[in-house]
Amino acid sequence: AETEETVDTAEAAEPSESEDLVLGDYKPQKTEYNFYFTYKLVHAWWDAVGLGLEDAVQQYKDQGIDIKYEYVAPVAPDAIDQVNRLEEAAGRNFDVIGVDVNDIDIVTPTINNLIDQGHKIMTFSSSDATKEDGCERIAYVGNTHNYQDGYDLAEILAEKIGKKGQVAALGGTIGAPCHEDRIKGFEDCMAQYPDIEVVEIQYDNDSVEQALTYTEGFLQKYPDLKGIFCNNMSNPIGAAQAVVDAGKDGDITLVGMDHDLRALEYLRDGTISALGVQDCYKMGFDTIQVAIMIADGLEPGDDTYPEQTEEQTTIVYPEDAQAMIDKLYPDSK
Amino acid sequence: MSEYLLEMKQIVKKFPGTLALNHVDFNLKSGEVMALIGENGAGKSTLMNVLMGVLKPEEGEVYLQGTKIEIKSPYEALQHGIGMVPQELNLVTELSIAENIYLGCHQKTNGIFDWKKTAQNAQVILKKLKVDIDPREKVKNITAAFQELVSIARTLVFGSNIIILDEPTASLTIQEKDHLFEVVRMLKSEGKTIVIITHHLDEVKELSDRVTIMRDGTLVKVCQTDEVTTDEMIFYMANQKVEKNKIIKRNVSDEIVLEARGLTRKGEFEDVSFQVRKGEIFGVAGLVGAGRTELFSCIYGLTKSHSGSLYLNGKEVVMKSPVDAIANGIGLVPEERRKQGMFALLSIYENVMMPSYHTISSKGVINFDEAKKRTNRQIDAMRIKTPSCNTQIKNLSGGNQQKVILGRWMEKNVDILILDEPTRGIDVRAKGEIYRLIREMADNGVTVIVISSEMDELISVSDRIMVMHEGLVKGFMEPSEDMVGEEILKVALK
Amino acid sequence: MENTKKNTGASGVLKSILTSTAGMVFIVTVVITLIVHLITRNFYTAYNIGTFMRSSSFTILIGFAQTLVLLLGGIDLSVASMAGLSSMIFAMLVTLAGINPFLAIIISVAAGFVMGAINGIFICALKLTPFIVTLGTSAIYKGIIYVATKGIPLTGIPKEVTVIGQGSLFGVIPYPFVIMAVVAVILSLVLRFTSFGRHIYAVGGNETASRIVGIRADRVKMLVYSLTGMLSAMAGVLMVLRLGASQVNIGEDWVMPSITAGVLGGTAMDGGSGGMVGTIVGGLLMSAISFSISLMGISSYWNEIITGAVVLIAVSLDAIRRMKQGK
Amino acid sequence: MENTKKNTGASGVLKSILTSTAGMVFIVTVVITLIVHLITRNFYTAYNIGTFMRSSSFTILIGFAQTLVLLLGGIDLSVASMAGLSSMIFAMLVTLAGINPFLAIIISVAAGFVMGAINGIFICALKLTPFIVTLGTSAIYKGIIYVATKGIPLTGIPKEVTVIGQGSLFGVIPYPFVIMAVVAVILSLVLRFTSFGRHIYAVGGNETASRIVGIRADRVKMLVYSLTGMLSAMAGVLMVLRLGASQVNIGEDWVMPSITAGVLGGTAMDGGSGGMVGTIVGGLLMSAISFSISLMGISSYWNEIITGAVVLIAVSLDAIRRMKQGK
Ligand SMILES: Nc1ncnc2c1ncn2[C@@H]1O[C@H](COP(=O)(O)OP(=O)(O)OP(=O)(O)O)[C@@H](O)[C@H]1O
Ligand SMILES: Nc1ncnc2c1ncn2[C@@H]1O[C@H](COP(=O)(O)OP(=O)(O)OP(=O)(O)O)[C@@H](O)[C@H]1O
Ligand SMILES: [Mg+2]
Ligand SMILES: [Mg+2]
Repeated sequence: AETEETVDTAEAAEPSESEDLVLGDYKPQKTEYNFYFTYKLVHAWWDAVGLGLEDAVQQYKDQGIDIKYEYVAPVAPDAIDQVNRLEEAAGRNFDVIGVDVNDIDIVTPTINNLIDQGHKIMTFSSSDATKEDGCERIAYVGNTHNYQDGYDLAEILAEKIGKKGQVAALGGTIGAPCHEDRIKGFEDCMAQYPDIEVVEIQYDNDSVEQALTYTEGFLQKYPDLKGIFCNNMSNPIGAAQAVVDAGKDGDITLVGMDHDLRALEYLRDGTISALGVQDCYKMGFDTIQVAIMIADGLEPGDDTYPEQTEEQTTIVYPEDAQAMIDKLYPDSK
Repeated sequence: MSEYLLEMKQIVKKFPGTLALNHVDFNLKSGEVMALIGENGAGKSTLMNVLMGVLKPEEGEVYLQGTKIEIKSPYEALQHGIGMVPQELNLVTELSIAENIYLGCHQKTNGIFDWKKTAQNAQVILKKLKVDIDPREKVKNITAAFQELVSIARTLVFGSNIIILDEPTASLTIQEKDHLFEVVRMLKSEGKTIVIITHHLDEVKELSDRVTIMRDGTLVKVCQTDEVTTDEMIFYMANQKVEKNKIIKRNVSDEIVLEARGLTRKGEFEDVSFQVRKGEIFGVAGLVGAGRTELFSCIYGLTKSHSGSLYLNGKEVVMKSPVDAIANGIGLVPEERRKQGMFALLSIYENVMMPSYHTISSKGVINFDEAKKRTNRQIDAMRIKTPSCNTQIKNLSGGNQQKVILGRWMEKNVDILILDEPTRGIDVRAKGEIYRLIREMADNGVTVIVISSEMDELISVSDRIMVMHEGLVKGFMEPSEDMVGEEILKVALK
Repeated sequence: MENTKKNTGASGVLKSILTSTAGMVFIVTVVITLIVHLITRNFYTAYNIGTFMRSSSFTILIGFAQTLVLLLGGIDLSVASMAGLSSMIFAMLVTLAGINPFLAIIISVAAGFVMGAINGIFICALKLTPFIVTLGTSAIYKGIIYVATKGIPLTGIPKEVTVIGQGSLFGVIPYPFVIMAVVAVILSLVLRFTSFGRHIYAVGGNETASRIVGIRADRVKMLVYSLTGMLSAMAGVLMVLRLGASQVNIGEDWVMPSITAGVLGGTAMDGGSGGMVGTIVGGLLMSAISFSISLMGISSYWNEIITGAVVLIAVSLDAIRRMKQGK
Repeated sequence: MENTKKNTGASGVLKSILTSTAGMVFIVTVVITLIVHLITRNFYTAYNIGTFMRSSSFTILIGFAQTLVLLLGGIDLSVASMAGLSSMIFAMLVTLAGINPFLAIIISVAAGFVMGAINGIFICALKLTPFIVTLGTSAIYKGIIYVATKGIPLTGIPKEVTVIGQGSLFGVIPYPFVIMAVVAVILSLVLRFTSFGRHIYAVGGNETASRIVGIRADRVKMLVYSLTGMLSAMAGVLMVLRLGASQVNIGEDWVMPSITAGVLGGTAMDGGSGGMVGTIVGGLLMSAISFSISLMGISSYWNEIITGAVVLIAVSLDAIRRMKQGK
């Protein structure tokens, strides 16, 4: 039942520059595979990943290779729930289990435990747990540069405001690694500019309404505020809305992450200056290919697959926004 | 050593708008039965609640055997050997009868709650009271009267030296009363001191050694019981002469308004048939467990009958719910005032007008001036003791609450009014007023059905009495001047 | 509501403010905002008051929905999901089906009524605990949102209606606040002056007694749960109008605040007493807390502690006042 | 608990299963798992039953904590935060202060007791509504976790204690399940056979009545809230032992499930009736639902709908049974 659901989902979110992606040269050894993927939470971002998964599966199907997979997540992120899911999956004979690590310290012991029991575990999409973290997962396909993304966006923000003035940041969820990393990147970047003052960093819990309230507070307290750094898929929307409400669009530079439709619309209208869009589709597409190689017993290496992939983040500017909307959300208007 | 076992001195208790106790002195001698009497709202329960540590007085002191004590909670009262059966039923309904009896002093073996012993001992105590009921039954499954008996059984295990019974007889019939009195005498013979609050002056005469009389929050008289007559007691309580109830022969039309034919609800009542005429005061007598409440709850549409039929003015009717009953001009004053009768948090006028709101609304908006006007009319007519009609009903004394509930149906102008224990907990003067009101209504063509455990009440007020026992109709009687309660009992038990 | 009826004069009103839970909470709210204003010089500014009024309206509206049920002695854990599902229905009607947005508002608010009625049916016909029923339907309503939208936001709500969520009356009072105020007046009048309103108090206070006096308790309950659904839907749709788009998690976190607003305003959780004015005060306090935290620039780590502490302080002050009055 | 006392024989037990809410819920649970097993051939496998028992133990334990308070007619919204804060204290003691882990367990469980006692003090001394008190303290306890850890997880819990969370008795029954079972037995015995236990039912059933017979209701309540804190702490610490690390949001979502487990098990929310056996059954149903959804590979979008629907069906079946019995 799951796979069909994901297909429908995928139609809404077309890939960025990737619709011409084709499978690599590797010839799978079996004709049937069975995978289990669990990610952080039900969210449009992962729907885009799911689209990549499904496309790869379809392309294999044309080659006569039948891949069954489950792609599931809780409605709210929950590390304990993830551990339960992994343990339950381990009881069901999948060729490979993929996990988008909710919390490195909590989930790592379970991953190692299952590897010890002979299960093949990989990590994918947004969060890894690496060898340095003490995790023995076989490979990771997904975004590895949250810190860099934060840094790059901060750089753009700094340029845009002439490297001086007050800036504030919205930090998403306390303790979520990708959010914390981007904030770290932001802080490090801003530290180079003596004339830029980081006035406040607030965690909005991934709630648009909360981001809105915080931004209203920023606007209120810092009449000279020059820019706001947003670090996830939901807070650029709240921030943009507050800025528009206050009639300050144009005066305040906003940068943020991801390809939410509303964020893209704000980008198009110039309220947001830049969005870092990750290639979710490719992450999903590559995840299937790597999973097959893992299932076939291949070890990571130069001639097989990387132990940790580098997926791209593209910075999108207002002029690219409409094209992106048309591509990703063909149904909207 | 003081002459008294217990002394309460100069107790003052204020409630918003009421001075409930105005420098009251109260004392008890060891081993006596003290009757505490007074009209509704005189402050009897308040005084005892102060003694029990339920209420905190503004002023006053308590001495036990000459030493001053402070009682801040019922727990401390019990530590001092003072226990009470409160006026309102106060049992934990989800628990068994046996456990309720032993609630404060669990029966244990080796520190472990002993269920068997609890049940057995409870059985023994219930036997003493001649109550035949399975002590393992949950309290919520037994009727009010049985619950009262359970409350009384509880006093026996308190082991307290001073036992306060706040209107224990209000819902008992002659037989249970007799059992209760035996128990009281037995307790007395064991050296216990007993305070009994009651509105039945014959009980005061029969049982007590001394009597304390209160009026409007003040003490008016303390004396040996045999020094005062019943009439004097009434005079002290009411500060005026009160007319005795007389039996009045009334003329009733022949028009039958309500008729039951073979009404049955299994386990409650069976094959009940009777006819009630327009303007008749129809008494229903029976011992506890006779099924009277159940029968009329069913007629009122609260439960469904299993067989038989009901006719109103000659037409067969089916009451699916009280809404139907009310639409057919029937009203009910239920037996358990607090649980079924009143809206504790609402004001008096809302309690009175709740079923009549649609009659004083225009376009859905209630005319509250009218509501208050009508309520004040009832307050005057029934002499309800309250600061105003805005007062929350929960702040009234028990008897006054009952009058408010009665006022509800007086206001509603029903054709048939069912009163289940209408004078339970009501003082002598108010009782007389209620009887007068009942007669007045009946004279105006309202049919009044009075269910009561007080045989004297039925005899004095009814035109006809239906006697029930264990769910069966045992006979009909016409009261006469010289009729006594025992005659009804005989019919019931025959 | 209840407390004011005896005191008609100005001093009476003052006294009733000082002697009611809602009054105490109101005082705490005012004190907090004054302190914050003194420190930041930023609370009582036109812009801030505008945004404050706007954002508090939502908590208060959903608080009204919950208060109705609390008056019955019930609880509705599905207010947030009903708000979310109704707002999704509204957005779908407008953006996908292209229906006139005003008509869509009416349809989606009616849908909220139906959702509430479904709660009511379970609670009345099967005599089930409201807690468990609304927990179940809440999950179902929320699940429907996920299944229908796949988590993708619906944008493109026309400006002609978003002005309701985003604009202000005379450029001063935000429309959501106006709507909230109108609803408050209507509900208060209904509760106070109509039989239906009084019957809610009667059923909430003593259901058995209310049946005996001929109140159709089940009908009252059905209507209350339905109204709660309707009010929740209103809040949800208004949020879409305010955000200009519908997102899956609209109102997701509204359940606890809705109850808290009611309880802080003096509505008892076991039914039979309370009213809408209290809920406004309770909702204002909660919004004031989160606004103040934001204005003071307090670190997010301290948010929860401060919110919890202020709520506890407010109710404790009220408790101490009540004890002093010897109630 | 309560229902079985009259029926001692095996047929009596059977009858009491068929005529109690918990029994009905149990039947629904078994039916669901059987269906899932028939479809997936995967429910009743040794491995699966092991993980099922392990993960359900936590819901059940926290359900016990909540049930105690529900028996009083109260509610505790802070169970999750108390679990979280205690588990953080435990992890800090072990990883930062280097205290012996077994001693740390005792200290952190005692800390839970204190947190519960703080709830109790507000509720008893100030006579505040449990809902609002525990909502407030819940925010405070949770805030303390954020402030103390800044959201950073604490790792490095030694293997000698993590075996309690991760290992199994005879390699079959997970220790958390064993602990849950032991707690269940102790609590059931306390509730049934000690004055304290019976006083909980009395106070929950009718507080005034229990006071008048000399039960120190406030003392009973204080102890119950404290025990609830203690049990919550146990669940939290056990979760750390199971995960081998402490994380800010341990147990974050435990509040609603704890209440649901109790209510599904037949404990009334207005106090005075219910017991621990029911909570086990309620907790098992909820775990069975989420387990089954995962085993069946049902889309995440449908999760909520199915969970809500099963809960509603279970309670509705019970309601219909009760109506048929004419209760
Ligand atoms: N909690 C309360 N709040 C306000 N007033 C109260 C409260 N309790 C009692 N009163 C008032 O105190 C007075 C004395 O009441 P009390 O219950 O002691 O009377 P009583 O003598 O026991 O009457 P009854 O025979 O009707 O039981 C009454 O006027 C009553 O209205
Ligand atoms: N000895 C008994 N032991 C236990 N239950 C009894 C006994 N006698 C009668 N009952 C039950 O009590 C019910 C009658 O209750 P109830 O006491 O309400 O009758 P009543 O005539 O209205 O008396 P009252 O109005 O004095 O309470 C019957 O349904 C019957 O099952
Ligand atoms: Mg009294
Ligand atoms: Mg009766």
